[in-house]
This record gives sequence, C-alpha cells and structure tokens, in this order.
Amino acid sequence: MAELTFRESIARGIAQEMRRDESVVFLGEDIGAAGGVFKGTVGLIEEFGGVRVRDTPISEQAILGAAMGAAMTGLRPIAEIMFSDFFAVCWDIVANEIAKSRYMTNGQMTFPLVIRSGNGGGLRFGAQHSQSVENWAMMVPGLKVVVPSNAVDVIGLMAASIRDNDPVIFLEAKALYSSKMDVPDGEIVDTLGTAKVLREGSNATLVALGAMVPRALEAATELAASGIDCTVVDVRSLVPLDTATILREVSATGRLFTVEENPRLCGWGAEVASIVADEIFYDLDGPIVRITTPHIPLPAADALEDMAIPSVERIVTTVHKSMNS
Amino acid sequence: MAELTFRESIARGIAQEMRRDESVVFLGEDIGAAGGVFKGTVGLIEEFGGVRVRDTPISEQAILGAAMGAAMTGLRPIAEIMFSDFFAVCWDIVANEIAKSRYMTNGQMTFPLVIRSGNGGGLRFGAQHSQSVENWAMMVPGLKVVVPSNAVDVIGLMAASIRDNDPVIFLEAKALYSSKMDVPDGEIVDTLGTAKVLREGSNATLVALGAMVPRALEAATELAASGIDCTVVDVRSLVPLDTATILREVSATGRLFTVEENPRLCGWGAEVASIVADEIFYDLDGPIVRITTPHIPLPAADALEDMAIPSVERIVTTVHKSMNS
Amino acid sequence: MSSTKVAPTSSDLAHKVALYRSQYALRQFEKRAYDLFLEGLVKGTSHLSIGQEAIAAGVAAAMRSDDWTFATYRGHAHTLARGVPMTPVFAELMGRTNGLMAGKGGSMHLTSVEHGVMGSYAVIGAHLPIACGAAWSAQYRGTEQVAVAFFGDGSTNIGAFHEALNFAAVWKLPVIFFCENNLWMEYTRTSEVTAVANPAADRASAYGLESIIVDGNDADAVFEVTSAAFARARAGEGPSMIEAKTYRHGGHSRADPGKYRPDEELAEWMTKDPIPLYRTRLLEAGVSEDELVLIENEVDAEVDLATDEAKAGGVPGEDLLLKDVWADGGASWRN
Amino acid sequence: MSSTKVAPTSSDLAHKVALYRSQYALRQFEKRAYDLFLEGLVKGTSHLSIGQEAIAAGVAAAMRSDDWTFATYRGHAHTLARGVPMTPVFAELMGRTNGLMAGKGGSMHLTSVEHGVMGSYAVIGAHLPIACGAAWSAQYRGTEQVAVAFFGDGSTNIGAFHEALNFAAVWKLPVIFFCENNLWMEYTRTSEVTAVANPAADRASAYGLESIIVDGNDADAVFEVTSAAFARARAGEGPSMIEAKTYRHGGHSRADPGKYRPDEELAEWMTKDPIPLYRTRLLEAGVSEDELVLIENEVDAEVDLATDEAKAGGVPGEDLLLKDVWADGGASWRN
Ligand SMILES: Cc1ncc(C[n+]2csc(CCOP(=O)(O)OP(=O)(O)O)c2C)c(N)n1
Ligand SMILES: Cc1ncc(C[n+]2csc(CCOP(=O)(O)OP(=O)(O)O)c2C)c(N)n1
Ligand SMILES: [Mg+2]
Ligand SMILES: [Mg+2]
Repeated sequence: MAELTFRESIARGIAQEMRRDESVVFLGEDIGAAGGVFKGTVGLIEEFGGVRVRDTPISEQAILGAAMGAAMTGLRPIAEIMFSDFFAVCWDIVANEIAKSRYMTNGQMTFPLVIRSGNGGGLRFGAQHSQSVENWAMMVPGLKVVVPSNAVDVIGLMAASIRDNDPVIFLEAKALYSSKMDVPDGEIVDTLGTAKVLREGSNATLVALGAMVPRALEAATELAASGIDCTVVDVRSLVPLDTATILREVSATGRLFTVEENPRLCGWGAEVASIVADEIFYDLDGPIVRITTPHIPLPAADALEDMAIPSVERIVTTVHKSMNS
Repeated sequence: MAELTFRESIARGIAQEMRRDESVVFLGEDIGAAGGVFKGTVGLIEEFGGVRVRDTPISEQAILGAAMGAAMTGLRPIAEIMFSDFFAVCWDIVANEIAKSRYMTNGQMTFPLVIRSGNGGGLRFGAQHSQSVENWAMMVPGLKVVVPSNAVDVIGLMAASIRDNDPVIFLEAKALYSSKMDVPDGEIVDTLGTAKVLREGSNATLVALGAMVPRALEAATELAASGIDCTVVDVRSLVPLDTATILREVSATGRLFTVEENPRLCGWGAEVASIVADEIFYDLDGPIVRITTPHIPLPAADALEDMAIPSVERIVTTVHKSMNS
Repeated sequence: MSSTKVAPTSSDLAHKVALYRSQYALRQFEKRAYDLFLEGLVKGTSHLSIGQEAIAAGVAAAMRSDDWTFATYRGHAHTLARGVPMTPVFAELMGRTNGLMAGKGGSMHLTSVEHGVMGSYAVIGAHLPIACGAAWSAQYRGTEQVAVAFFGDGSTNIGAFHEALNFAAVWKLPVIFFCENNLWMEYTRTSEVTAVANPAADRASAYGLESIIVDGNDADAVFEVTSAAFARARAGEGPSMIEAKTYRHGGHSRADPGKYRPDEELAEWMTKDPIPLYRTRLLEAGVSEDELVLIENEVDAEVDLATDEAKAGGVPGEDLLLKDVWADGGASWRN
Repeated sequence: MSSTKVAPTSSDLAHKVALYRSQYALRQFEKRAYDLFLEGLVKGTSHLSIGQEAIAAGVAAAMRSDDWTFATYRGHAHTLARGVPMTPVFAELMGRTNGLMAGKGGSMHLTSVEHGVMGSYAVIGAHLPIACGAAWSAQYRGTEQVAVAFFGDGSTNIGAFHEALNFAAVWKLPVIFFCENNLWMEYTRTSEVTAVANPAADRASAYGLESIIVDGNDADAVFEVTSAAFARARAGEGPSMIEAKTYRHGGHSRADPGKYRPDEELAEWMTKDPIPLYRTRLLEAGVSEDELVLIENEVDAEVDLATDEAKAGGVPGEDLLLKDVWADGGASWRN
C-alpha cells in the first residue's frame, strides 16, 4: 500500500502493462525524458527505453495514424494527445479511421490501442485547453470511452484498456492529477463497462463522471445533512455503458440527476437521461435534471471558470430546488 | 413559382444573397466550373466570377481557416466542406477556433460565416461518406446548426444563415438533393431557431430533422390509418433550438418520439428528450422513445444501409409498439 | 523520368509477361465494373483507375507477400494486384454477402488483410500516417516488411501528407509514399491549386528525401524505381517518395464523363495507354501474339466467371449489420 | 543570415531608439509577469518570450497600423509591440474585469482588434490558415493590408502549416509566415523530430517560396527582412516565409526552469541577448547613456503603474460568463 497521486498512477498503470507485454509501446509529445507535460509518464523511458517510449513531432495525425497502423499489425500502442482539445486536429484518424475500420472490413482488423489525454477544466487554461470532450468520443460508434475518477481506478482501468482489443479513449481529468489515494501493491486490473455505486441513498441518484465524482460525493454529504439522501454512481466508462447499474440505482430512488463537466448540449448525461426516460419511465418520481457546464466555451479567469463548472454548491442547490418543488 | 430540386435551391439561395451583398464570397473544392460534386453550386461562378466563387486545394483546414480569417475582417464567407464526414480533418478550426473566438475575445470579433456540407446516408457511400454529424456541431458551444428538409426551406434558411452574424453549420441531407418542390419566385428569407409543425395530431409527437422529416410524415399518415394520430415537428435548426414549439407540441400529445439519422449515442434527440424529461415531465403520458440509426458505422451495401437508417416502417412499428404497451 | 534499359533475359520475360497479365486483368476488371455500375448493380460510387494500371501492377510486382498496401478510394487495382481474387471484389461492389467485406465497406474501402491489403481509405491523406504505423511496427519487430501508401496528386495539399512525411523521415520508417499524379483531382486541375509543378517530388526535399519521378505508364520503370525504394526501406534507410506521371482515361467516379478535360489532353494520353504499349514491348521482345491472346482469353474468362459468381452472392442481413463493431464480434455498447 | 549595414542617419537613430524602447518594454513587462505568476496572481499558464524580443519589436516596427498580427500562446510581446497598453494585458493575465478580454481569454488568447492583434491561438498551427483568410479579405477588398502569423520551430510539423503555406502561395495572398526558431518545442529539441535542419526555411521551396533566414536576435535585421516581405505582399507578389534564429531564456511556460537544455547552450545564447547587444549598438552609434537610462526609467515606471492598475481590476461575474457567445451579446441557444 502506498499513497499515490492520480498522475503517478498513470505511469504505474502503463508500466504494469509494459512489463507484462512487449507489444505495448507508447508514443506522444514530450512523454519521454520530460516525463509528460503533466508528469504523468515519469520514469517510463528510463525503464523501457527510447524504442518503446518515443517522443514525436507536434503532429497529432501522425501520432494517431502511427498508433492505428501499429495496432492493425500486431502491436498494442498507447498514444498520448497532450490536451483532449487537440483531438480536434486529428479527429479524422479517431472518428473516421480507428473507429470505423474494424466494421468496414467486416472484422478483418482489430485495433487494440489506447489514446490517453488530459481532459477538462479547473486549471484556468482557457477555452482551448480545458474542454471536456467525453461526448465527442461517446457519439462516435466504434470507440470505447473510459474516464477514471481516482488513482486506483486509473491503474485498473488503464490496464483493462490496454488489454482490451478495441480502441479506448482514456480521458484523465486534469483537475484530479494531484489528488492522492492509498493504492494497494501488486497488479491491479479492473473491468471496462462497470459503474460503481459510491454511496447508497433513498431519495435521489446522482450520476457523475471524472472530476465531477468527488464533487457529487461531497454534495451528497451536504444534502444528507439537510435530509436528502442520495445515491452516487461513478459512471467510469461511457462506452461500454453500465446501464444495468444506472437503471437499477435510478429506479430505486425514482430521481436522476446527472453531474457533467461537458457543455450542456448532447452530453453523456443527455444519453443517460434519455435511456432512463425510455426504459424506466414509470419508475420515475419527478423530472430528470442535468447539472452541467453551461453551453459556452470555458473562460480563463479563475472566478469565471469556477462559476461555469458544476460546483458542490450548485449541485446541492439544484437538487434541493428540484426535490422540493 | 417554379419546381426546383433541393440541389437547385442551394445555388438559388446562395445567388440571392451574393446579388444582395458584395461581401458574400464562396470557396470550396470543385465548387466553381464543376458546379459542385452534388451539382449544388451550378451557375454561381458564371454569374459571380472566379474572384467571388473560388476553387481551393484539398485543404479543409485552409478552407475553413480562410473563411474564419475573412469573416473576422469584414467578409461574409460561405465555405463548402464536400462531405460532412470531412469535418473531421478540420474540426480544430470549427470547434476550437471559429466557435470559441468571439467568446474568448469578449466580443471583439464576429464570425458571420456559413459552412455548408453534404450530410447523411442513403447513397451507399459507406461509413466515411455517409455520416450524420449534426450532433458533432450541436455539442460545441458557439456554433449554430441548421438542417433544412425541403427546397423552400433551403433557400430561406440559407439566406438567414448568410445574414446571421454567427457561424452557421448548414447541413444538407444528401438523400434529399434530388427531391423536388414548387418554390415561389422572388426573395425568400426564413428565420433561424424556428421549428415547423407539419401536421397536428393528438396521440403522439414525432420530432424529426432533415431527411427524416419526409419519413416521419409518411409514417404519421400510416399511423393515422391505424388510429394513432401524430403531430410531426420539423426541427430545422438545432441551434438555436425552438424549444417553445417542441415543448408545446409534446405537452399537447403527452408522448415524444424523436426520429434521428445520427447514430444513437448523444444525438440531438437525446438533448430534446432530456429537455422534455426535465421541463415538462408531468405532462408526459409515457416513455420518451428515440428512433435512431443504431450505434454502428454506416455499412455500404444498399440492403444494410436501408436497415440501419430509420425507415417509415420502423417508425410506424416503433410508435405502434410503444403506444400499445 | 528514368528507366534503365537492359536486354531481357528469359526470367525477365516471364516476369514481364506476368506484369502484362496483371495490367490486362486490372483493365478488364474495371471495364466490367463500369458496366455493372451502368447496369445499376454497383449501387454506391466507384473510382476506376483505367489508364493507371502500370502503377498498381509494377509496384505489386516489387512487393514481398508480407508487405502492406494502403490504398485510396481508387483502390480496385491495388487490391487485385496483390492477388485478391476478382469474385469477392465484384461482390463487394455489388453489396453482396460474398463480398470482400460482406458488403460493409463497399468500393472505397477494399481490404484483404490476408493479402497485405491493409485497407482503402476514402478521406484524403488519412492512410499516409496509418501506413507509417504499420512501418513502425515492422521496424519494432524487425521483420523487414515495408508499407506502401498510394495517393493522388491532389492529396499532396492536405495536412496529413505533411505530418506523415516528416514523421516517417524522422523515425526512418520502412514506408514508400507513392503519388499517382494523374493531373486532376475530381474536376479541378491540380496545378491550379498547387504551389509547385510536381506536387510530390518537388516537396521531397522538405523531408530530406530524394526527388523521384517515374513514368507511371511504364510498368517496368515503375517496378525498377519501386524495387530500389523497397531495398532502401529493408536496409533501414527509411522512407522514399515516388511521383509517377499518369492519367485516368475516364472520369473521377461513377458515371462522370470527365468532360472538363481538354480533348487534346485526353487524346495525347490515350497514345500513352500503358497496356497496348506494354503489349508491343513484349511482342518486340519476342513474346508471341498467341501467348498474349491466350492470356487475354484466360483473363476475360476469369472476369466473366467472377461476375457470375459475384452476382450469385446473397443479400446481407441483420446479422451482418450488427457484426464486428467490436473485437468481440458484436455491436453492443451497453449491458 | 543577412543584415545590410548602412551608416545611421538621425531618422534612423530615432527609429532605432524606438526599437530599443520597444524591446526593453517587452522584456520588463514579461519579467513582471513572471513575478506575478510566482506571486500566484497569474492563475493559469503563461509563456514568456524573454530573449526573443527583437522579433516582436522588429516586425511590429515594419507594420502598418492596419496590418494584422496573428500570434500564438506565446503572444505577450507580439500584442504589446503593436501598441496595446500594458495594463489590460497584465489584467488579462490576472483574470480581471479590466483585462484585455475581461479575463475570458487569458494569457494564451490575447486579442486587441483595435490594434490589429487578431488573436493569439493556443492550438499549434491553427492561426496560419486563419491569417490566410484575413489576407484574402485584404486582397478581395484591395486594401493592401498584410497579415503576419508568428509560430515556433516545432509548429512546422503540423498539418495546418502545410495547408496554409500552399494555399497562400496559390492564391498569392498578402501574408507573412514568421517562424521564431528558438530550437525547442516544450521540452523536446525540434531537430530531434524534424526532417530538415531549418524547419521553416528548408521547406519554403515546397511552396515555391524563397528560403529566408534571419538573425532573430537582431531587431534591425528582422526589421529589414520583414519590411521587404511587406513590400512584396503589398505589391501583390504573395506570401513570404521568414525563419528567425533565436532562443528563449526561460522555460516553456509557467515555472518551468528549462533544465533540459544544456548549460553551455543557454550560456552561449545569453551572450546573444538581443537587448544588451542592441543597447551597445545604440551607444556606439552615438546615443547617450543618459537617453537610454531615461527610456528605461520611463518603461520601468510604466510597468509599475500598469501592475497597480491591473491589480485594481475587479473580479468578473456572471454577466461576463454569459456574454458574447453570440453576436447578439448573449449565450442563449434556445427560446
Ligand atoms: C479530406 C477530403 N477532402 C475531399 C475529399 C473528396 N475527394 C475525393 S477524391 C478527391 C480528389 C483527389 O484527387 P487526387 O488526390 O489527385 O486523386 P485521384 O482521385 O486523382 O486519384 C476529392 C477532392 C475527400 N475524400 N477527403
Ligand atoms: C496541436 C497542438 N499540439 C500540442 C500542443 C502543445 N504545445 C503547446 S506549445 C508546444 C511547443 C511548441 O513549440 P514551438 O512551435 O517551437 O513554439 P515555442 O513554444 O518554442 O514558441 C506544444 C507541443 C498544442 N498547443 N497544440
Ligand atoms: Mg489526381
Ligand atoms: Mg520553439
């Protein structure tokens, strides 16, 4: 057992898998000697050498094209896109090539690859370095999408993603990089497509993802103090989506609140809300409410950014208001 | 009054605005002498010349970058992205630059530009030339998204988009290009953010977009024959979204069915469903059902493509099943 | 344009006869594909490379069977040239269950991993970085396999081209970038939208590469220049870029008559049609007319048979629709 | 690296003194910005160009007031050099209401349309095609305005670079692509991931452009070479690409100490610090020490005042949060 930060867990998860499987290789900008701009890959080049851990030019299409071509010919590459905002410069390789080629070839090709990326706001980096793009990936058929919320899950889900035979978009909440946690020794391997119930309540179900998970938990504690007892579900994996757990937990309380960092329109919460409104409509006791960042680009100033992203306070107020109306 | 195809209406709408305003310019691949790959721009270079209607290299980032830079310095460019799938090669310019720059500069810049693109399936072009990407655009704050369903709306909404001072993603359903309609003479200018009620019913509300609109209408006729009387709403504009009309029409019938060409997860229908499940929950008489393309890349074979995209038959069956359960 | 002339030996001749057969087969296949399109049996789009066969045939002849081809939407010839049988390719164009990808990819996405045809890519430029990835994996595993990516003149102006070329050069990857310069994009002349005269070759130096131009209508020249590039790649000397001058006889796709091209230009290039030229060369080298006619008849029969076999294929159903989104064979995104 | 030497005239001297003032001001501004960062008052990131001031100052001096600057995230100097006052720039870094964009953009997105600073772009390469668009609009309207896009050595390997260069060349756009080659990307040496020695200049020929290299630590040389490019652009002769050799004294961003760089390399470049060198040049040309000290004192006072003014700015509230997504001033996406 050792206390690790979220960022340290990334290197630990990758190292665990690189030790186990020679076909795992890793490429990206400044991931080698520099240890990554977020220091998430410190020590990897030292342990695995410059052939398996390789710095690239600033050429995101080349990075992901290389990952795709390597995956279809037998390697299991991990590629880093430094900030998830930069998916926009290589989206064709992700959405049109990697996501579709297995299907288009009727299963002739397999793409066991992971694209990891720093995602989301909270660091006052402004609109082009702070986006939550989990819904960009979720809406494209053929991509798995994993978003851990703590250091232990980072390791286990990273391992599961690397071992998975499909392309996984692995989004690391930048706001959580320095969060800490006790992490057990030894190999950790988790399972994709499993949500976790972090807290059981009877009045409402909060469904949250990534950096919103600790906030939902904190809000639940506050709400409990004022008599609203909430279940909190950490989605962890958008594709595959553990609808069984979500539907069960929403049925049990009759109320669903999503807590989303992505801008409002067409977020993962809209998908979850729609599934609930279709499949367990008659179990609902009241409106489905999404708590999201407003539909705006993220501002840089700390005061503004804090207003934009759902805060504990906003979660508490919204749930209160909706439960008491 | 003249009978025009959807594709002819595009050139007519653009010409109407280019005649009116010298600052409207038009660029894209093969739009000039060739008249566009879908023959949507025939006659424009002849009327407006090669300075205002300009062929480009196969450089989508340059095309949209040029449109953006021209818009911020006083022109009103129209840019064509031949197939909407190719947004993936220039998504940074769309999602990170055009969409965000007005906000980031605190309103110092304005981007009166239109990006038009052939969208959706039905032509057996396979997964990389058939996508419905309206949700790609809808989820990015700062973009307006317009999707006409008939020739008259093409002209009016094109004019409104060109005159609008914000960036508009104008998606033309390829499957509708050869559909025909009587079009009045003279100037036609429509209003963004207005949905149209095409049919009033009392049992259920079908909300459809683009190429799904004629199918929803046809399904409504069939359903009426078997006693289910449906309202049909043509959304027309995803951003701004005419929630007033949608909420009113869903409230009136108590049931919502969306008919979407986009793959299932995080489509515009999920957004509409979520708004309804939040704001008029107590007016609902039963589950909200989304009728979508399954969450798969689109197959090329005609038989498979026809199975994938919502058909009149599938709409009818789904509504029947849900209303009678 | 350089092509070393050496007196043919008998093994040379066998090789050349095979090259002729290959070019002739590609031509006959595509003529039939066009007929099937006009008959309404090919439902989507299709992009023929009639006139450009010397490239597909010449490059394929220089490849090891475990090398990799990355083609574009104009990929019929490159697919067949690697040994993929005609029947599944016809069937794919027709959207049948016996298609190369059971109808799921269509004409623009022909793929046969078994034959090293690692996909046909329909978004301009994408496959150039992807080919780099295959080359990287060969380099990593030490297999001496080489990846070849074909692309058109118009595709040299897209960002992915630049990223792939630089990346391959820096990592010294065993990849060959092969530009088929047929002068035209869809309906626009490439020279009107390109800053240099030779869209690929004039940019080689931007990546520290040698500038190589070859007569793309001469299968022997293509074979030679490409063989040298393969040798460099296998020796660890990194990527090459080759620009072949050629012409497509027909339109860009489907039923496009290609009327935007000046008559004289087309007429001039018709005189350079690689197939009759190569036929004459073989006759001059001593191959008999009878031998060539025999080959042609065999190929014609193969095309007829493949057409019939393809037509006999079934119509794909829902099992295929929901097959192989994921590695587990299914399409489920939830539990 | 070329820089024509001519005997200074008095008007020359005034111009040069102004250039010195500009460089000195850029330096002092950024030193203060760094202090504010360490104090925790600059909350997000910031990328300093200490060591590269000769470029921002030299290019700005060659611009017409209605020309356009397109900068990167490393854009403080380019913004200030166009005449934007220090106070709103400091305030923007601190996220205050009196910031240049009221705190909504931050350090990486400095924009002042009023001064022709048409934005700072934080995704590598994006602004190169955008600058083409501004140049296109100048060409269309016949205004003889010119757009300048600054970018780093590492940015030459991204797709948008290639597309913009070709596009500008083909359309003969009045745009200048200015590469500030400071040898490093973030923490990786650009030469390790780039196929050519001069990442911009060695690629000029791929776009039919002249290869131009200049000493980026010599404001006079920068001014001259850029002035010539402006003249070409205004004369309708199209784009230019200029590569300036320079060095950043500090790390890439924020508190990065830049330890990955060899000590000798940094030491060597410190001897080429553009500001003391230029100061010496002025003294040798007959400008008095007193005059320079006066300028320096004025600038120092300006920096102090601007710091205080910026700090006095308010904290932005919800009105700003929901302002100006759309041209109507609001953020509403529905009725
Ligand atoms: C990114 C992208 N932009 C545009 C297209 C549409 N398109 C398909 S083929 C083509 C012309 C390509 O010309 P060239 O590269 O010369 O190849 P050729 O078709 O002549 O073989 C275009 C513009 C596309 N498929 N992808
Ligand atoms: C598309 C993209 N990829 C990566 C980054 C992260 N990044 C920011 S600055 C930088 C280094 C740029 O180096 P260079 O172009 O030499 O400019 P310099 O910072 O030296 O001025 C990188 C990789 C980015 N902003 N955008
Ligand atoms: Mg071509
Ligand atoms: Mg640099």
